[in-house]
Amino acid sequence: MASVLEIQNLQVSYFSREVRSRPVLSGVSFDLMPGEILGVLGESGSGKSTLAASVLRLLPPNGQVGGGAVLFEGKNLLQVSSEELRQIRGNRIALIFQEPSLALHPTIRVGEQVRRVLAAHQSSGKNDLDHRTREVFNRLFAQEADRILRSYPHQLSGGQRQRVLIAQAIACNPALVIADEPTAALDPVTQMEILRVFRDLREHLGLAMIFITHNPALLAGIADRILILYAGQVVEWGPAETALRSPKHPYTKALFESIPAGTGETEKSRKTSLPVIPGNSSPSSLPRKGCSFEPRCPVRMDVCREFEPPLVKLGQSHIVSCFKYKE
Amino acid sequence: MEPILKVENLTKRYAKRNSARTPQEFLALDSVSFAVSAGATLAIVGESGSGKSTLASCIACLEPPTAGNFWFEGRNLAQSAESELRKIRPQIQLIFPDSASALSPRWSILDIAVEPLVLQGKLGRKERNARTFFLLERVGLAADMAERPAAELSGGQRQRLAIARALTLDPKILILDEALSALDCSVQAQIANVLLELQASRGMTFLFITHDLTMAAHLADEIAVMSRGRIVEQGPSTKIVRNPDHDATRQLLAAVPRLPRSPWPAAQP
Amino acid sequence: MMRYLLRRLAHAFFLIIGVSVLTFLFTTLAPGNYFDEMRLNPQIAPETLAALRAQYQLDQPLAIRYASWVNSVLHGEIGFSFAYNSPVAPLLLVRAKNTLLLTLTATVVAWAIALPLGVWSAERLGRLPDRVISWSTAVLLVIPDLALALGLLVLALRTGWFPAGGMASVDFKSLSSLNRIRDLARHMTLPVVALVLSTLPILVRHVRAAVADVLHAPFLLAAEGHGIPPRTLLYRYALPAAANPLVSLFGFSIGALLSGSLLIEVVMSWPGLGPFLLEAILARDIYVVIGGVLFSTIFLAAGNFLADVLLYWVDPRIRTESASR
Amino acid sequence: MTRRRKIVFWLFVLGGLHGIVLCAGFFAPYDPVEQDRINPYLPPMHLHIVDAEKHLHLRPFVYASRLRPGTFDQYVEDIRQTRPLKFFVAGAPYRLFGFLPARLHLFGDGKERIYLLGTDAFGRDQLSRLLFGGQISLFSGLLGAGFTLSIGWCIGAAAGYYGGWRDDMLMRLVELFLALPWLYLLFAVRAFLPLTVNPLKAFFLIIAVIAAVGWARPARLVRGIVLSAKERDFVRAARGFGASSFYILRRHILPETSSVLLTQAAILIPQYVLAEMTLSFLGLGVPEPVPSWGNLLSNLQQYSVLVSYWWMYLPALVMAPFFLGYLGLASALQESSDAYKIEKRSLGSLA
Repeated sequence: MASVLEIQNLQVSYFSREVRSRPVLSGVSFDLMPGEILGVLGESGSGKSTLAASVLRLLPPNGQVGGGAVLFEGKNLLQVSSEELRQIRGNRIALIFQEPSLALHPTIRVGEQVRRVLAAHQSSGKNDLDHRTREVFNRLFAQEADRILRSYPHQLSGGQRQRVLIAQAIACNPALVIADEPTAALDPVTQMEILRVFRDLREHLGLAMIFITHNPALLAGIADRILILYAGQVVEWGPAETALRSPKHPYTKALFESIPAGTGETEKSRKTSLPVIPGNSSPSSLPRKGCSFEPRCPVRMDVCREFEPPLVKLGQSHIVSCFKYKE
Repeated sequence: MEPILKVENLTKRYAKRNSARTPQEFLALDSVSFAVSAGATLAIVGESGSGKSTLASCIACLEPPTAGNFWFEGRNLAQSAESELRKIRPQIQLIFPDSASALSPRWSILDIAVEPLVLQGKLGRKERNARTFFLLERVGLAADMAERPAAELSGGQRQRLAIARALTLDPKILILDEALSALDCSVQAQIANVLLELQASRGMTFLFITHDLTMAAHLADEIAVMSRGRIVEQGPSTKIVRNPDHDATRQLLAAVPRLPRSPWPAAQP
Repeated sequence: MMRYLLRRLAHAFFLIIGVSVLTFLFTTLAPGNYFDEMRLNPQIAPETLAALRAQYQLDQPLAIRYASWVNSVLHGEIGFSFAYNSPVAPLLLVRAKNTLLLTLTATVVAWAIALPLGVWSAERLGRLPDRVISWSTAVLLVIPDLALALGLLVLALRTGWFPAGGMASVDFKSLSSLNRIRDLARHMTLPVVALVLSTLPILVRHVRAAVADVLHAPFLLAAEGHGIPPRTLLYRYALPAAANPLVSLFGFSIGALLSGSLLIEVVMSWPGLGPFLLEAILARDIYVVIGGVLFSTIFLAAGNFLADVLLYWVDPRIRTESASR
Repeated sequence: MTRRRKIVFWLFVLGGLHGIVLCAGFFAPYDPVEQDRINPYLPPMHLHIVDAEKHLHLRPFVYASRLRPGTFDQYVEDIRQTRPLKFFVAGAPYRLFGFLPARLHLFGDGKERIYLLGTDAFGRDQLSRLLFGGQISLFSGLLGAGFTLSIGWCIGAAAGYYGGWRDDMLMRLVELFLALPWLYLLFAVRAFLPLTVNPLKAFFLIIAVIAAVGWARPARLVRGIVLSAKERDFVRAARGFGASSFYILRRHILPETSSVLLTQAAILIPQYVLAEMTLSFLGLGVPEPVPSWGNLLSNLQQYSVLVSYWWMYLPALVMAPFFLGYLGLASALQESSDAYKIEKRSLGSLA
């Protein structure tokens, strides 16, 4: 089966006054099958949001793609004309932003905002647009779809706004939805509701999705495969079940171990110090040799300091970037 | 043992006045009562809007409660005068949820961390700085960063700085208002460890305010669940997360995302 | 809707009252009055002066004078001019009409230029056209209004392209109505140009800043990510969002133009409130001064009210907030 | 250029310009009120270093002016009479900085007079009047802005910090003052002051009038900042360390308002110089014979002067470099907050 999206060796850097060029993504490659949900896991500074923005060429003015390709339905999105790109944005690939309070226009009714996304890509009549808009709202809001449709963003709760963002994204039946931390701004109960919406959409629409988050626990039950980013590089990429249950890369392992047990907490484990990754992940601006996780790695070897680790295939589709697994 | 902090029927009402001048009242805290013994950790868990942050401000003496009393080391702070509160406040320190706004962005790290000691005015410059450097290192901030502006720090580093600053006063109670929520998992764990060490070595009392039951269950001896300004359930933390009694607690528990855990491979690969 | 408008209207009304009290207080505190000049004249008997002072209630306490002034306002007189020996209202109305004509024309022209220019500049933020506009507005900004008006006057006098002052030619009465309009337009050109040039740089800069602000807002990036076409993005997303600051700027611009017209009317001898007010100040004709300030406040309050109505129309946040109250 | 460098640059420019005006007595060759009745409306003399016989002179010189034959107000250069400029000469006595008695002038000529910018109706040297006039105009702008900002800051800070009914009352007052077209208000306030006063009194009256009118806008700005700063977490944290209100105002809130105050100053000073000019131009400000930029222009109200003697128009342009300096400073000061905003914006949309 052909993949929906294939990213090959993507390089992105940011420029600033102080630092001439700071790499944010280096050599990121992966692909996405139709109907597949890929969970992208990374902590702040890992480049996960840059990944989302660079697929649709929405980088800030100081961001620049240094190389690689983003292949979508046979076209390299990094090279298509801006009009062609516009027709793909929102129509074939849709983006869901992190902050629902910032991503909606404050003085336009939310129904109209969804309708305009439809109007931007379909040349159908007024009635048809209205009908389509209503349909999308009915899908996302069990009750009061009509009232919400006529509301302004400031009249809605955080969860409702997030649903409107989702409505905008799925309005044109895109082949791919990229959700950048769609629940980070919500409190836990609302977050659960929105996750349920995503599960529901996946069942009914069968669209492919990239779900970006910093919280590994959110990916359980949502993602088919998981891609773990560290300092702008892919460190591990594999089926969700295996990657979450038995991660292989030292970083992923350490990251998962540092999460407290929650309900599994016992009187004995309580108030004991958690296993942590020493140091902090703020990437040094100097390009350095070797594995980027090496300075913090509990199992580092001499070779890690000198060379970049190869991508090692562990199973059917489980890939780890670490010397430990090299035969 | 006599509790270090005892809260009884604490109530806070806000008059929401809009320009139409029709006063609307909003009950942020509704007869909240609890007690914490010295050296223990009480977690207060609830959804956003449940009144957790108001509780934090009231106990830190930054906002007067509308009704009710609370005692710190036997002294009723709800009835104390402002001049008295100014002397008490250093002993009850609050760590804010948004570390960026809790540190004045233009000051250097050292200036920020040393501010409480300057205000106390008891120590000379040398002793002040020495003590501050000691505490900065204690929470994991390198002393060579001291001259840099706080704006350059990462979220985790800023929160460490806020904790170090509070520690300079040697407070008896540390209130952590969503202090870990905005941080990455690995950074949360690092700071949680710092907190645990502090408690073990100094016998500090924590009021851990959060919406994250997982971290609450790990750090706290007891958990109190808040909903709509009231404490709806309170008990030992393992009990709360395993056998919740109240619907609000169950709802919060259901909302906790979980990693599928298998027996962890103990040996390194 | 009605409640909001009524509230804004009441607000404007109270402002006008407040301003009238304030000016009344200031001007009547002034040492010296119209009749002081007469005192120096030996031909007028002190008794006559005292009688005159009594007639115009200048010997009464402040509160009573204010009350009788309010009374005369209610009767449509707005006090009495000593110099013209007539009620103030008819005198002011003629001048106020001229000022209004000038200010309104200037407002329309200034906005008609500033809006497209500011938007165009904001769209090209930091690029050459934007820099050119920034520099030219800076140049206009550093030339004082007075220099601008005088310079234009020199131009008119030297070239004879435009009449150098006044509002109508001497033979105005004998002209056909079409020619009258043309004559008026010729006389208006210079003061309007001076007024527009003095406010234009501020307007352009603020429009540019407001639109540039919105163009960098996250919701615009989001809309771009949804494939909204660039035209729609500018006209139907950015401009409505920038409407709020722009409407506030509109209210401000009316005040600025009113103040500006005061000076330009004097320089270009436009028979508006400006020269009249100046004359009244020099003659200590206090009720004319008070009336003039009152009129200008009414204009400004009307302008602000208009801005409030516009704001209600463009910003749903105000609409829904006032509905829920 | 970085922001800091821009600010320093513009401060330097402004410092230089103000320095010249401050030392007007030194740079001006004559006393500004000294009349030369036989030379009214003399056009500016041009500086030469090459004379009519193509001889190069090391010392710049001017030609004397004489009436064009057959006219009574047209002057031409009299190439027979050269008047070399002498530098650092003793001349008319003046007081440096207003109190140090001095006689030293940058240039001059012992006997014959040199008018680099021409003369006015009384044959007074335009250059000297311009320089001394600047002292009145600029000083009133600076003092006016100083008073305005002090009043505005106190009222704004009080309203913002104490809140409640004090805030309500003060803000009503602010709205009242903001609702007035400010020039009209200036007129109204000026109307209640005596019409003919001595120059010094007039000068202080103008400043008082300007300050009385202008305090409302800065007060509202300061209040807004204080109001938001008061609720910032680091201010609350400082209270938590046992800080007093005074400490918080001094260490946390005052610095927050400083950038706004500076920017406001850079905007208000030229505006107030202009206000002084307008009042004096209309005859409501500093009276003759003391020069100010406004009353230097007032005789341009006669069309004949405006058309015939172009150099009388120069005072209108002389403040352009000052305004440019203040504009540059204001935009450099504002740039910092802009850059911060843009940075925050791009982070907010991508993080």
